[in-house]
Amino acid sequence: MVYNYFPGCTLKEKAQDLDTWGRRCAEVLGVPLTEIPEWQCCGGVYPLSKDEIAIRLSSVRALIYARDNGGTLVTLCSACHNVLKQTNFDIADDENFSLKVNNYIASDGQEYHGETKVLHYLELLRDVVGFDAVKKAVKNPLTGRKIGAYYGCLLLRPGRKMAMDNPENPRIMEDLLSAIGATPVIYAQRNECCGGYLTLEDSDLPEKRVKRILANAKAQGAEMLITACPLCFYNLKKYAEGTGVEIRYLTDVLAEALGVKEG
Amino acid sequence: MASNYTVTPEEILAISGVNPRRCMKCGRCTATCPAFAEMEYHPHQFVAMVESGRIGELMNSRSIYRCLSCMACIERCPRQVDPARLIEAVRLAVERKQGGNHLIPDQVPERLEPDMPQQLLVSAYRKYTK
Amino acid sequence: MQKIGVFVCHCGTNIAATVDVEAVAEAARHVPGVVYATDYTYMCSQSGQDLIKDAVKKYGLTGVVVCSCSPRMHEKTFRKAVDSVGMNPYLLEIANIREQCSWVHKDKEIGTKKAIALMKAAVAKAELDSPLTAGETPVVKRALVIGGGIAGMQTALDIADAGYDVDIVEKNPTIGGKMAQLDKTFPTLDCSSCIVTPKMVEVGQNEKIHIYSYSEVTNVSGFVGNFKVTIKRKARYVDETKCTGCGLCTEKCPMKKVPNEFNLGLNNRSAVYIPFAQAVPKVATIDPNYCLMLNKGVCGLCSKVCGAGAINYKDTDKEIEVEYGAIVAATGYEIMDVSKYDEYAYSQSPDVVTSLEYERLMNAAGPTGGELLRPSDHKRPKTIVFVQCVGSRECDSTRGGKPYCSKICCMYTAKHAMLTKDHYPDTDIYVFYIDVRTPGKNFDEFYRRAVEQYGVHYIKGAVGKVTPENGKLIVQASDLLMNEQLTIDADMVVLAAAIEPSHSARHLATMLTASMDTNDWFTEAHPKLRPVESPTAGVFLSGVCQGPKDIPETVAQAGAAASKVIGLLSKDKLAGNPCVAHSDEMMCTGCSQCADVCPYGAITYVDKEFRMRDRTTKVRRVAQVNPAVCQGCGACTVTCPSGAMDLNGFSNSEIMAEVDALCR
Amino acid sequence: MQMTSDNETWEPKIIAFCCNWCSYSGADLAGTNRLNYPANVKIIRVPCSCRINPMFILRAFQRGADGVIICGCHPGDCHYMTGNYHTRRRMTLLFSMLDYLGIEKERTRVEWVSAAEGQRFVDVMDDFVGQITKLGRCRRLEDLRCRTN
Repeated sequence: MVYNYFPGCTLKEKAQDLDTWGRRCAEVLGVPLTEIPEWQCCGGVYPLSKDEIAIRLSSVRALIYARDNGGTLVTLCSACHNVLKQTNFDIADDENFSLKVNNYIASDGQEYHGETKVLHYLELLRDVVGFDAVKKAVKNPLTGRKIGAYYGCLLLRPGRKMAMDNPENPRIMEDLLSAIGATPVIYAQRNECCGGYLTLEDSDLPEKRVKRILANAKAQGAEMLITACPLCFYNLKKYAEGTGVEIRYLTDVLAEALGVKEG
Repeated sequence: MASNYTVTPEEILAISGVNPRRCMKCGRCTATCPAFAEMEYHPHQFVAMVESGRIGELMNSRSIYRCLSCMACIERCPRQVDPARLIEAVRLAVERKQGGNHLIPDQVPERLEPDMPQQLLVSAYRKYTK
Repeated sequence: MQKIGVFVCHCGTNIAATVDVEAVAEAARHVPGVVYATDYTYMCSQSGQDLIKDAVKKYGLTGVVVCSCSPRMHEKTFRKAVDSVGMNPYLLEIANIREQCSWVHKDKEIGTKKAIALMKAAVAKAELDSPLTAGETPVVKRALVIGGGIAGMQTALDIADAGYDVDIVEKNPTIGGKMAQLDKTFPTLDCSSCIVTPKMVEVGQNEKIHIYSYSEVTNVSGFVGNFKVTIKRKARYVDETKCTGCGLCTEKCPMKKVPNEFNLGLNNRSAVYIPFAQAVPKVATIDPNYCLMLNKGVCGLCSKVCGAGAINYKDTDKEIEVEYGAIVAATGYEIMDVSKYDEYAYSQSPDVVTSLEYERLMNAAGPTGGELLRPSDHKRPKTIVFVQCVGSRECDSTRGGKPYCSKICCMYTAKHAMLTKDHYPDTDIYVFYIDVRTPGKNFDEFYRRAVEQYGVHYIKGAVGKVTPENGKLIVQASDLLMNEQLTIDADMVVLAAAIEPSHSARHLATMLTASMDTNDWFTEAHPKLRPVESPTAGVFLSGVCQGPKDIPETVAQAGAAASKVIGLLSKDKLAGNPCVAHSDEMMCTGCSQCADVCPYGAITYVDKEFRMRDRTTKVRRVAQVNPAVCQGCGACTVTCPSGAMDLNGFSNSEIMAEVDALCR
Repeated sequence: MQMTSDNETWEPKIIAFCCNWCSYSGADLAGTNRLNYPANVKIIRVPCSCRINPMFILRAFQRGADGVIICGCHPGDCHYMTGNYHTRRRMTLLFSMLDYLGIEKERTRVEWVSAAEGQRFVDVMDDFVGQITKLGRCRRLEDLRCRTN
């Protein structure tokens, strides 16, 4: 079984930790990731409008490649995952969008109707590897560590299209945390936005948001937050100083538990 | 900076694919919005104002750049009105006109910080320019 | 050779002004098969009817055509008339020359021409009419009520009151339903238990009513007047006839960590239990999922302490078959699962409760003895937020949302707010609403009292997020009238979760061939005029199973359903509609297509032996129509690929003859 | 398409099948309210629109009918719950087959008329008769042995 992998731009640059440990852990767990050739940027955010077609084409090309090479496409970055999965859903669901996209790609002799299965890295662990198998592979269990999962907005929403977990009360990252021996901390703000890209223009709102999230996580007992999104990671980390809450990528923590990375 | 340029509700509906008439004015979007305090017009007002054709006011408002596209209102809207889609549509209507870009490349370097992920720049660029 | 009589009515001048009635009668005399034709001022009058009767006798008529008003007016009148002189009433046809001719045309020549054409078509049909006899079936004088809540109990009591036997099948160990779980009722604030428990006793003591508690309907066959119902009596491990309900076993049972469903899991019960003190029947039940004896083979304490010797660990499910004349569905409702709406943190904090849970927390017989204490730390909440329309009025079903208004929430929330303020006046109460819907007697006054006298804060807006933090529930909400986003530090949040049909209802509807809407509420036969009957004859609807209702509406509908049942059971025999489908067994290929389109489940298949030409016999599967169930729509006749299905009174040849006559 | 020789005396023949519960009552209501519509329309009562066998319609055209209209309860209002849905599906198929045979689609129609819609019944019939009059005589399926005029 081939697991095609779409790393995305940030994982090649600023979020290399997320990428490196993600690949290493996948290898250890017996699901090595194969980076697809010549991928292009996903666009960062999925357009909420009906009439933007061209910017979604790069995703479609990645999806076509994955379809023709095993049928599965794994992503790790929350944003890439969101864009690829929504594109894949819409092309199967929205006739008008599908028609326009297919008109574009017909010139390459291609046709696409959403056949690829897009998986987030977490889904790969839960549905392919299985959290029980992850548990067995743990070498350094994070026993006693109180860790909160931070989902943010992109990983689960819109719930109908992401179809990954209950978007209002998710378990997938908590279950992973339990599997690696940590104590997951549930806090309500875990699926509320960190302030996102607004940070470039005006950092007041992201600051307010992050402080709210951290306060909630801390009140519920979290010592650390893990995330799969480089943007969330950036925003969280920026304002986490002095709160005593550590911010890490989920693969970073996983790598520590699996003994891939020295803790 | 106020401009008289405006588009019709029909254009907004075509861009967004949203039917604001479905709205039952419950206010769940505004209740859930993390950017509420930064907005002059709030998500439920976007719905009402698009329906009543007051799009010019929305186009001149800073509110359209304050939506985080976090999709919380989309997730929680009980009537599938999806206010974030209307906000996006109004913003696109502004950005698609001549000189409508909210972010120009020259402004970027001064705002850069060393740890900023590429994703941030790409997203902001997608949201704020044509 | 047919002998048809044609009778043309003047209807005063209603017909005669635009149609030359004498010309129509004259034309009729020239139609082959017609042996007598005449006209008369008022055919429907006594003398007009006598004219027809005399002609039937005098000329030995084999068919009668009356050219008059719409058959909807006087078809019955004329059929009765010919019946009285020994002619089969279904040999009479009406040509509608008033509503569909004289009243819609002005020109007498055109009117007369059309009247003649209509007369000829009716004669053509009458020539092919065959005598039809409505079948009669005896009625079993016993009714079944499925569901033992207030709806089922009221229906059963009313039927029993008229002297008929009624059985109630209730899936839980006791009757009483949701109403037994309520604290007070709106808008009078009288105690729910005080009015429902006497009803339960009345039902339990009524000689005409038999309660099958802890039982389910597993199969229904037959038809109106003659249903055969299989009832599964689930193993209770306690002999109902011996148990005295003393409760000693429940005290001694060592397994005390079972979530108490009567209190919605807010406290625990023992593995052998009586749901609540006033249960009817007051009989213990062993929960097989938790009983140590049944699971591990050790314990047996309840058996040891039972003085009546009622405990039987070897009990098994039993099925019984009972015959009924009528069936009433009274399956009620459930509270929707709100775990998909976890922005309200229901799964994250025990202090976020549904309204029904709040009801138990207020109830003197509830887990806190009527003292309002929040579940997490048993402290009295000072600030309570009520969230309306959780899951109601949604068009997105991904979270299980319902498109309908649950109807009762606005009122019970006003009730909860007032009761809370009554007991603890210093409590701050916020109600977030979309609309406050209070149609009903004294309802709006009730709601206004909550606002004006009790100072409950009603806020037009919604709650967006509930964040449990440091023992508080931080509620983020909108106030649309103020155009603000609010943050309230609350101690409890109460969710007015949507109500939905009982999860057993759809399966039951399939067994009953009763139809349901897309939300799984039972459909009534007519939304205005037949609100308590299902479209399936002999099946009636009582209470919320038909749609959201409050208690008085439920009781009213329960009584109405009972009166319909009584009307049915008071008949010794049921005359059917003879205009039903029938299948020609020689032509039927047993393809099942007719059964697939039949909305009533009237068509069944039997294996029948046929003699072949070579004197061998062959078994073939052929369709049979149950005339008592068939309503005569004719869908099957058109679907049938072999032409074996036909409809009495509107046969293929009859309609074809009409077509031919009108085209001539 | 019209024949010239007998055109002066030609009147379209139109058969209207009406379901007993809605459309037949609607037609009665038109009468009660004294609303006029062309006398070419002749109504055949059936219990439900789903009783109408495609054979009846073919027969009508064989016998020289110029148009056939089927009236039933509005979708969702069928007295027999689902009958009119069957009608809708069957007639869509039949009409396209008839069209293929040369009976123009305009000669056949399904309309929903409720028991309260007397005016609608009249409007529908006026419109349909006008449409058939424009189309002229229908001889495509006519069995000449049955011709009476």
